[in-house]
Amino acid sequence: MNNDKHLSHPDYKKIYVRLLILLAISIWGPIFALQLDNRFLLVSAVLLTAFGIGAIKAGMVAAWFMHLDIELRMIKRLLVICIFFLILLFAGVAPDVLLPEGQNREMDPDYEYPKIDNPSTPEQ
Amino acid sequence: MSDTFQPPIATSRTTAGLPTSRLGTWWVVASEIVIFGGLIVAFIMYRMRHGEVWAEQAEHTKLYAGALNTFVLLTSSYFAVCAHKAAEAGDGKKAAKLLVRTILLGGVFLCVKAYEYTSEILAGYGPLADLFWSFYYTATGLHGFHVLVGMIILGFVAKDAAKGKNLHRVECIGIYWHFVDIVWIFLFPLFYIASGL
Amino acid sequence: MTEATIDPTSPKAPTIGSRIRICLFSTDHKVIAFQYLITGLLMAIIGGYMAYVFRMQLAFPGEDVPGFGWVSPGHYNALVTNHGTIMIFWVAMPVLVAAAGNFLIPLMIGCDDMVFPRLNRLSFQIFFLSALVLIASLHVSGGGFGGAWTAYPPLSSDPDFNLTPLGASLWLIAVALEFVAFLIGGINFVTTTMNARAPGMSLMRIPIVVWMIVIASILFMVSVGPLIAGAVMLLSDQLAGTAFYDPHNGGDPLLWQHLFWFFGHPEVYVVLLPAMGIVADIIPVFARKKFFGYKAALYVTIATGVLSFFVWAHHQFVAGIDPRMAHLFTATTLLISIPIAELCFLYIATLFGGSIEFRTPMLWAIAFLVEFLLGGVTGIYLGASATDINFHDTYFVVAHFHYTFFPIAIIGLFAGIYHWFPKAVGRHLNETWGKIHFWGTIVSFNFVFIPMFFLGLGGQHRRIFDYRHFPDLAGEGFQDMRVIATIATCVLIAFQIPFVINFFHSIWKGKKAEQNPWKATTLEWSAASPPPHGNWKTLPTVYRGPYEYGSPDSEEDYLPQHIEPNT
Amino acid sequence: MIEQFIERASSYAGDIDFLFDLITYMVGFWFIVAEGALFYFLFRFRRQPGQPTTYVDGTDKKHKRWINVPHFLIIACDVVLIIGAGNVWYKIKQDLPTQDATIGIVSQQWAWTFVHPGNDGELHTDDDIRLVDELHLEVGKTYHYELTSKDTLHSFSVPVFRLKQDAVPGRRIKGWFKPEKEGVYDIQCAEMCGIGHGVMGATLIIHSSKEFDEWLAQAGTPGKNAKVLAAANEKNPRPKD
Repeated sequence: MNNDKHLSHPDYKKIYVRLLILLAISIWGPIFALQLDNRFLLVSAVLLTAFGIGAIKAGMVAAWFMHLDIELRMIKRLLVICIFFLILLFAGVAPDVLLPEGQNREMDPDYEYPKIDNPSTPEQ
Repeated sequence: MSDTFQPPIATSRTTAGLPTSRLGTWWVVASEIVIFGGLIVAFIMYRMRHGEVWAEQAEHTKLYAGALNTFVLLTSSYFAVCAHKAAEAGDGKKAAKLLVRTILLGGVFLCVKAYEYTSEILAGYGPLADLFWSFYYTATGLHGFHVLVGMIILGFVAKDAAKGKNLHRVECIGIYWHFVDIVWIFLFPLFYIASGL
Repeated sequence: MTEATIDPTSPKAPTIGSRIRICLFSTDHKVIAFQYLITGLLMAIIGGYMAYVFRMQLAFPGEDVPGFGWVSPGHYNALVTNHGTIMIFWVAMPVLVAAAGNFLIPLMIGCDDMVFPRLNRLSFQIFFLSALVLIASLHVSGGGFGGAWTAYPPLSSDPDFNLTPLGASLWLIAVALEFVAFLIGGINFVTTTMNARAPGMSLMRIPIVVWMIVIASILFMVSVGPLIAGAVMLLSDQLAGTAFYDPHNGGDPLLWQHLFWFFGHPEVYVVLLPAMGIVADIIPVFARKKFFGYKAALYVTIATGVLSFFVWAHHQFVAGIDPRMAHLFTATTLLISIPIAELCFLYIATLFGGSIEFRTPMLWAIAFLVEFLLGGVTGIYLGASATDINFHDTYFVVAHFHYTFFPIAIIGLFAGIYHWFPKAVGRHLNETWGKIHFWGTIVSFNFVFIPMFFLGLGGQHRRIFDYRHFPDLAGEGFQDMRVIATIATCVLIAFQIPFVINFFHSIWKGKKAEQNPWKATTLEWSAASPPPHGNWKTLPTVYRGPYEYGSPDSEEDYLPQHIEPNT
Repeated sequence: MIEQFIERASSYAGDIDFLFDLITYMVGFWFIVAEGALFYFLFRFRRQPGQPTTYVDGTDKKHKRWINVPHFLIIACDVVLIIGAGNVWYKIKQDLPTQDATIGIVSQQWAWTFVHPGNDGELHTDDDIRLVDELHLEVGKTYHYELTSKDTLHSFSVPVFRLKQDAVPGRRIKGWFKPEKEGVYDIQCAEMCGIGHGVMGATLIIHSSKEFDEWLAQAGTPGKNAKVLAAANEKNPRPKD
């Protein structure tokens, strides 16, 4: 059982530099993307650069810094199961919390948000 | 008591194929995933429900402060993993030195956070200004608390590592620290980048 | 691996100082299990007292309750709220998951302690603190929290609505601390079972109770996370005035309900599984039968655990969720009856062809099956969305979940205590007193909750301090049922006194127990009674599965796990 | 079976009672089978001298059949119940038939306000009749309701209708009922709503169409419905607090 000693370490400096490049893309990507005219392109570009690259960065940190790439399959499954149940939570709750309206159900106008008399920009 | 404490034989067994300390750390990470995950799931649902109202609020977060913090955490993670490499090579002194750098960068992270909080609150965006800001302070505050706890544990591990003791703990605290880093990698686009939508 | 022998700690005469140190700082898993057990039983006394007070109020409304006094509506709400909270989080959880897990896991998988003994101690200390905070929450100004154990906002989040600003926050802090304690404890259980098993203890040789406690810990760990986040949000709503659940400012009360039940439903199985495991381990011993379908039991347990995450919204059918979602959750809820029914069938099948001896642990284990079946089948009415419209928040629900929780938390607990007491203490409990305790408890229990089914059919809703305000419910017939339930509650509580006396008497004066009094096969019976710190002088090795009763390979009718095969 | 404990007063109460009976027969069967087998085994295989135990581990196909067959039968029962429950649920909560009038129900700590649309049949107009803790309905008419809450969660529960629906602040929830039996019944709040939860009841009065017209004529002017209330109280007196 030699799993607790890693035989070789990847070149961490190279991974680190790549992470920084991705970081730069994820910062400035959305800023450029916001100039786009097409709403659909804009949204997908922002989501892709912000969250897509975020996911890649997270994956790189998990794989090489946390050594998930050579970790037991059991551990990977454990983490995937946790994320699966979060997605399940989202799927089950979204019809009620994400969508304000539903079948035989609508918003009560007495509970408007944001309140009209309370502008969202606070006074200085 | 603790100096006479002898770990039981159970702790040194590895039936599952990996050291107990690392296995335990993974379970901690798994339970943290669902805690942060619950908060993030709630945030995403509200964010999509109040799209335009919240987009306007999100414009006021400090993108470059957040970006700087991402950079700081990535760098600290880099040092943490280098410390792990050094610890595995048996070089406790070098590992401790690298861990101290990680702690210092954690401190920088918290300082930037403090600057952000102060300027946001002074600009009128306190935790009660809007539900968006309640989420912002809760999520980043919970994350900041984890950074703080991580720094304290890192301190103990570094102290031991400098004496060449408990070197296996360098990897465990590293896993935790990288996890905190990953949480930030997701909080950063959620609160700072995707503000225009 | 160097684990040939353990150096037993040098025997010294215990002084008062060392005894206190053991109480406060011991890392021995058996001591911690005992601490959990005693704390849980003490909390059960508090919870039982609360039940007594509000049952008396319901049977004789408006009159002073002996031992409490006049019950105001605020008192009543606080009593039912904290009765529920205590019985689930401070009785069922510590005794079934923590005490049973701490005591059984290291002994049953053959190691000397938990893998993180100091974390284990920390877990108990946080748990104990949470119990103190909860008790404190009952005595602050404004009174204890009275917003039901589900703590639905906005009632729970806004002091203007619940009128108990301090009580509500302390209650929530106590619950959150309790979660943290069991998260730490659960991680310890899972890691221990995964990594510290004795040589030869392969996955399919682990006793079912250990499997079930571990699965329960995993269920707890995965489901509680979102609720911890939700509790942070609720606490900040209460204390700072944020609007996470405030519909005036963009929040949504339904979010808490979902987070709560996403945890709350798996939580049912978190406490159910250890109790089922205890019963699964007792039945083979006294029926002298190998467990029928070990692998099948394991797989259906896992299936139950996974399915339990898909059913949570059946608690919210009429709570304002989208009605289309109800069909989905009805389907999953009714489907979960399949693995649970199969589990019960396996237990019954284990009895077939056995040689059943009715000692007290076996009586409790059988009573668990008999009573739990009724609790299980009445759940179908509530899982089916349409009948739930009628039964939601009525006494039918109360009767149903007491028919599940009472077998789980009380009957399962007593089954475990009567079974493992000789191992833990080294002395036997008195059989006669045990049987008196058993029959008194079981018979009166049915008289408490059967009337509640009928009250529920009559439309009696929950958490009402005085039904004279509802003309349809104030009639003589219904009131008689309430009185029957109340008298039975008092009898039920009175019949616990023989147990308390028996318990403490037997600790010091009971008949000495030999190493393996029940002739059982699992590993814990190969240690001395009581096991010393470190459990074994030489840690055992395992050669076979856990339930080899009536094995053809043995001259006696059982073959313990640690005995080397002859060939 | 429920109707022996409480009356049926709505068009769909019978559906729920039927579903209840159906479930009772199904689970009753399984309950009796399981308990019967359990007690039979306990008696048959009690410890007797000279009767050894058997070694059965449950992996044999012949033995597994005893678990598998009930297993599939239960799945069949479940499917029947899922379809049955889904149908009744659809009828009560999803599919709203055309209404004769819409009732507004406002819940708050700790009272119910029922807004009857008045003569014009339209809600939110000047001739709305607002009554606290008192709901007047005409037998045989189909009503929609719009349920809102002013503060915390409440639950509009009418046992004789077999109807229950939580009121959620921030939401306006719609549903329907059709009273089919005259009488005076309870309305409950079935969701914990604070210290006054135990007294948050209301009276449901279902009139014949003649009585209802009389009530409507009187209630149009404030203070005139005292007579109807007095009659209702006489029929079903409330206890003195």
